[in-house]
Amino acid sequence: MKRKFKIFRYDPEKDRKPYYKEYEIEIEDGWTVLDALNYIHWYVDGTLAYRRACRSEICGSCAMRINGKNRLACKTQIKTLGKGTIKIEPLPGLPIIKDMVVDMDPFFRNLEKVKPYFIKYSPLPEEEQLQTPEERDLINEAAMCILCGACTTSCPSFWANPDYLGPAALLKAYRFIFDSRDEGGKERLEIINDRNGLWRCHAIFNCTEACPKDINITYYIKKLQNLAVNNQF
Amino acid sequence: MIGSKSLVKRNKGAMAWFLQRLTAIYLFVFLIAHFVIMHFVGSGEVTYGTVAPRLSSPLWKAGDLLFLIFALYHGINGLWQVLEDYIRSRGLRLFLYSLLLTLAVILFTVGAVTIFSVKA
Amino acid sequence: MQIEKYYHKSDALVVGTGLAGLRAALALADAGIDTITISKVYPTRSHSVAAQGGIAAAIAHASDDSTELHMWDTVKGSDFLGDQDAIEMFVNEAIKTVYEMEHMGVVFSRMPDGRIAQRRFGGHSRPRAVYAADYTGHVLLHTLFEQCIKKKVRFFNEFFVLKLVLRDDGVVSGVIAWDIRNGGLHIFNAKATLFATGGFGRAFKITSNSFTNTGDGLALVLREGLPIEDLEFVQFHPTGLYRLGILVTEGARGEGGYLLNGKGERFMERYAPERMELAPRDVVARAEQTEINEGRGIDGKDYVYLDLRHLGAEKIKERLPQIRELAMNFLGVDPIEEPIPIQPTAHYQMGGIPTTKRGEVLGDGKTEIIPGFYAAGEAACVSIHGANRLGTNSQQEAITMGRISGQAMAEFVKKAALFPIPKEAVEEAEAHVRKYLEGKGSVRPFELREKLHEIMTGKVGIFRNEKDLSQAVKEIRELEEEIHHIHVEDKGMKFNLDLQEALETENLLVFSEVIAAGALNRRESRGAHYRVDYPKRDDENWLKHTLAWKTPEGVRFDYKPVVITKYQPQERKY
Amino acid sequence: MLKPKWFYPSYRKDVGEWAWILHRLGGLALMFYLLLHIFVTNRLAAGPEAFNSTMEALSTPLFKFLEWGLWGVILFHAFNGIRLVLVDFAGASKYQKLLFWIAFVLFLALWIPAAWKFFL
Repeated sequence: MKRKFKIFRYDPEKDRKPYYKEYEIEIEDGWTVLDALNYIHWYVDGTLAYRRACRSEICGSCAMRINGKNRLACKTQIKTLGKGTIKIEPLPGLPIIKDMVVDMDPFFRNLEKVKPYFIKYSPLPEEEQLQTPEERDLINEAAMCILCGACTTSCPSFWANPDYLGPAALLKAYRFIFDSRDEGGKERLEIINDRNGLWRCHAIFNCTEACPKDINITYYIKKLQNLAVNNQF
Repeated sequence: MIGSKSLVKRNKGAMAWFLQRLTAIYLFVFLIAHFVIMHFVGSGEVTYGTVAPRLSSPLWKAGDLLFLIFALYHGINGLWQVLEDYIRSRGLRLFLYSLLLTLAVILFTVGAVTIFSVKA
Repeated sequence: MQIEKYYHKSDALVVGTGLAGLRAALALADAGIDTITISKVYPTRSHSVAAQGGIAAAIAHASDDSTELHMWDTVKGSDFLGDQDAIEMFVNEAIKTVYEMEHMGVVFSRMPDGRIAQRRFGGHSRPRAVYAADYTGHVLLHTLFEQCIKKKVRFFNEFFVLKLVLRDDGVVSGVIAWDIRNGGLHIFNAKATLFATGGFGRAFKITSNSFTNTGDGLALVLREGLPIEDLEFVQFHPTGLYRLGILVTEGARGEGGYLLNGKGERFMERYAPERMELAPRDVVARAEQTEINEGRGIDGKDYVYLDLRHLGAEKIKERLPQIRELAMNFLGVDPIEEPIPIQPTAHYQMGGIPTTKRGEVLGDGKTEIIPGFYAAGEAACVSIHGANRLGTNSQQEAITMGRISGQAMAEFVKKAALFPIPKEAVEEAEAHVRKYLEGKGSVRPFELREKLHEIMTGKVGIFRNEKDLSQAVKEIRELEEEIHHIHVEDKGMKFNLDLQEALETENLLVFSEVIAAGALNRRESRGAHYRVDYPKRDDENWLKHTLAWKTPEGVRFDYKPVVITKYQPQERKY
Repeated sequence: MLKPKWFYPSYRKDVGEWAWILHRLGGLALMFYLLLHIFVTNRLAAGPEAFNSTMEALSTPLFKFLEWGLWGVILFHAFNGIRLVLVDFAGASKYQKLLFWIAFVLFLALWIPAAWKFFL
């Protein structure tokens, strides 16, 4: 079956401004968007640039905007995209390096702001710290985050204001604040309880819609907001 | 995991977020009642004669005052939230914040004068 | 064309940011050593992230267990080719590793009393796999990444290493890398360098490995005239999604999944009556391939079924959520209602850069330590896995050996001097890139790769024979000639994926010849290496490690004895 | 430094983003109306004649139509506001789409039929 792809192209060394280029290729049943990009790169246009690694929905490299919405290319079956031309663009809101490749550094810098690591002050036991399955369930979904950036770059608050920590960083904060073993919750809450933190979330749900791991990110941000408010009293 | 009662001292938006929602609930009830009274029961005619008697009762005065405060809070804070989304510079944020605050004070004064001066 | 050069200095250099690399970087940072890590990708994209099933340690939570049993299982699993001194150290350190990772905040699955849960895995006689549902590698990698952020490790992400700097005096003093994002050569000068560059799955057509697993570390080492150990042992994972090779964790069988052939039989009865589906991977993969070859695949095609239906919806959703998601998305099959079509997939390299138990690389493969050069993880061969690795031992090895090598490096760095990088090395690396950027060939990188895939999967696969292997060696050598006529379409400096693929393809070719030649050379069947023409294990002649060097005339071999301490080789039955 | 962008109109919008856009625009409109309203009602303080003449001037069909529009804006903002409060405090994130459609239906049901009351 033939399918048309309209792909965002921009090479700062050659192009004065971005443009879209159309490719029509023969696709096979079961192909994902990543398969199509690989095919184009290998057989049609070697200058096409994009990121990919695991091709099994877990590394988070190939997040891009497909038909207007952020998704993982390796997870998106072409047959789910309707009949028309498939439009492929880089993630919005981040500087473009080339074609679908964006600079993820601002994303990771925001992540680093929330102390995204386990903090323990009291002495550790010889063996493991105990945690019941119920306590673990609280953070199970949040720990599934693959840091692909689809959520943060889908957020209108982040587009307008890149100082906003963004859903991914807040989710990471949740993952530690609600971890029964962690002791850095207070200092983390101090960081995210900020005008560029928690309170820039307006429940738009774009992050939740975009998350390739189906994490209800908004739900967890709401839990953090409630926690921060409770701490005011 | 943090206890739910440890104190975060400086207000960095938590209370504004909370109050925005608290005032919303009052506004929801009051505004719908207001519209129903103004447009759905009675003649729908708005004259001094129909409005003033109601507004001069102390209970309505209290409700109106609360509405004025809450609506202004909700509106100004909402506007401020929108501006904060798009304005990143600290200086400009401060300037706009004072501008909104001034506007709130003016509107409150005008509104309060209305509420207290209405006589039947 | 102008190629900019940038110089960096540090005490320690870690190439690769998977589990082994990050754990080493963390050990170095803990010791207060200034550390740089270099990676082709952002650290969380490293292929360790895709490990699913678990990490082995005899913490005996789910049964009686002991390090002796873990050791015995590993030795037996390795088909007695594993070095027993290394394995003994490994199984003891493994327990420490699990608790250490837990202390860093890993969200392991738990038992109702709050202790870490364990499950069964192939080749292990006890439920020994510590896990986090079916994304264990993901939580381990992210946790190590987080800890490295905490310790302020310096990351150089998206750099492609072109050259390992092995000086004439036999000292390794750093690497030279290409900045993928902006172009330009970066010269990293360090007192000690660790290679944690991962595996080579991408040499094969059907593989569970990431696009990035092109065995670059092996190629760099071979190019410097250093040997590689036991590369002919390639693990084929029994359960890759049909046609795609995407991994379906062995944990699926550990939880009780069955393998069914076209007749609906649990065919493992005939191959491993006792352990059934939980026999080691080499045994199960061969059994599957035999069923398929003998026409008992599903509808006579080249796949069999992994049946999880009897586990019930709840268990599948709780313990194997990712597997369900992958099967549904890629094959349109919900494991709760239908069996999953699977086939063997190239998964892991047992061999690698020969190292000591402290991660020091051996220049002659035997005793001579190269100052300042370390290797860990899949890229290295300590030999813990021998001829066949047991599931869950690899993540454990990556982290444990990462830590041990990192600590060894820290000790070394404190006493060592910084040796400069010779000018010639930089020139060589530059020429290497220019060859592609300025060349005017006609062969596209991927054409070569596809040819290589056909050779490796067709002739160097699960079942091997003299004729195919000698043909494969010949054909790979021909492909190595073609690399000089390669045509890179993209001539730009910014994120040149075409250039990267060309460089990777060349790397694939460099070591693929060693795999094929090694397989041709080893005239016996042991572990994952199965010769149809020599179907028996031959301890008399082949109970030894292969060491292989690249020479212009072909691959040169030497051997070293297997370290046997506690367990004498015996027949391997499951 | 990362360049902010006000908005990506081409980003595929789901109900959540539509709700946010409408809520925000409605909020801005309501803030503007509140400002007018406070000044207009202030005519009450100026006595019956002043107030009645102002009200008369404002009873043209155009103003009736605008008032009906205002009622719509208030209804949408109010019901979507309740949806947001439920999401914020009642953990209703998983049901946000359903809640949106409930809010939307309530808004239409109370707005469209109300037209006759405003225009009569």
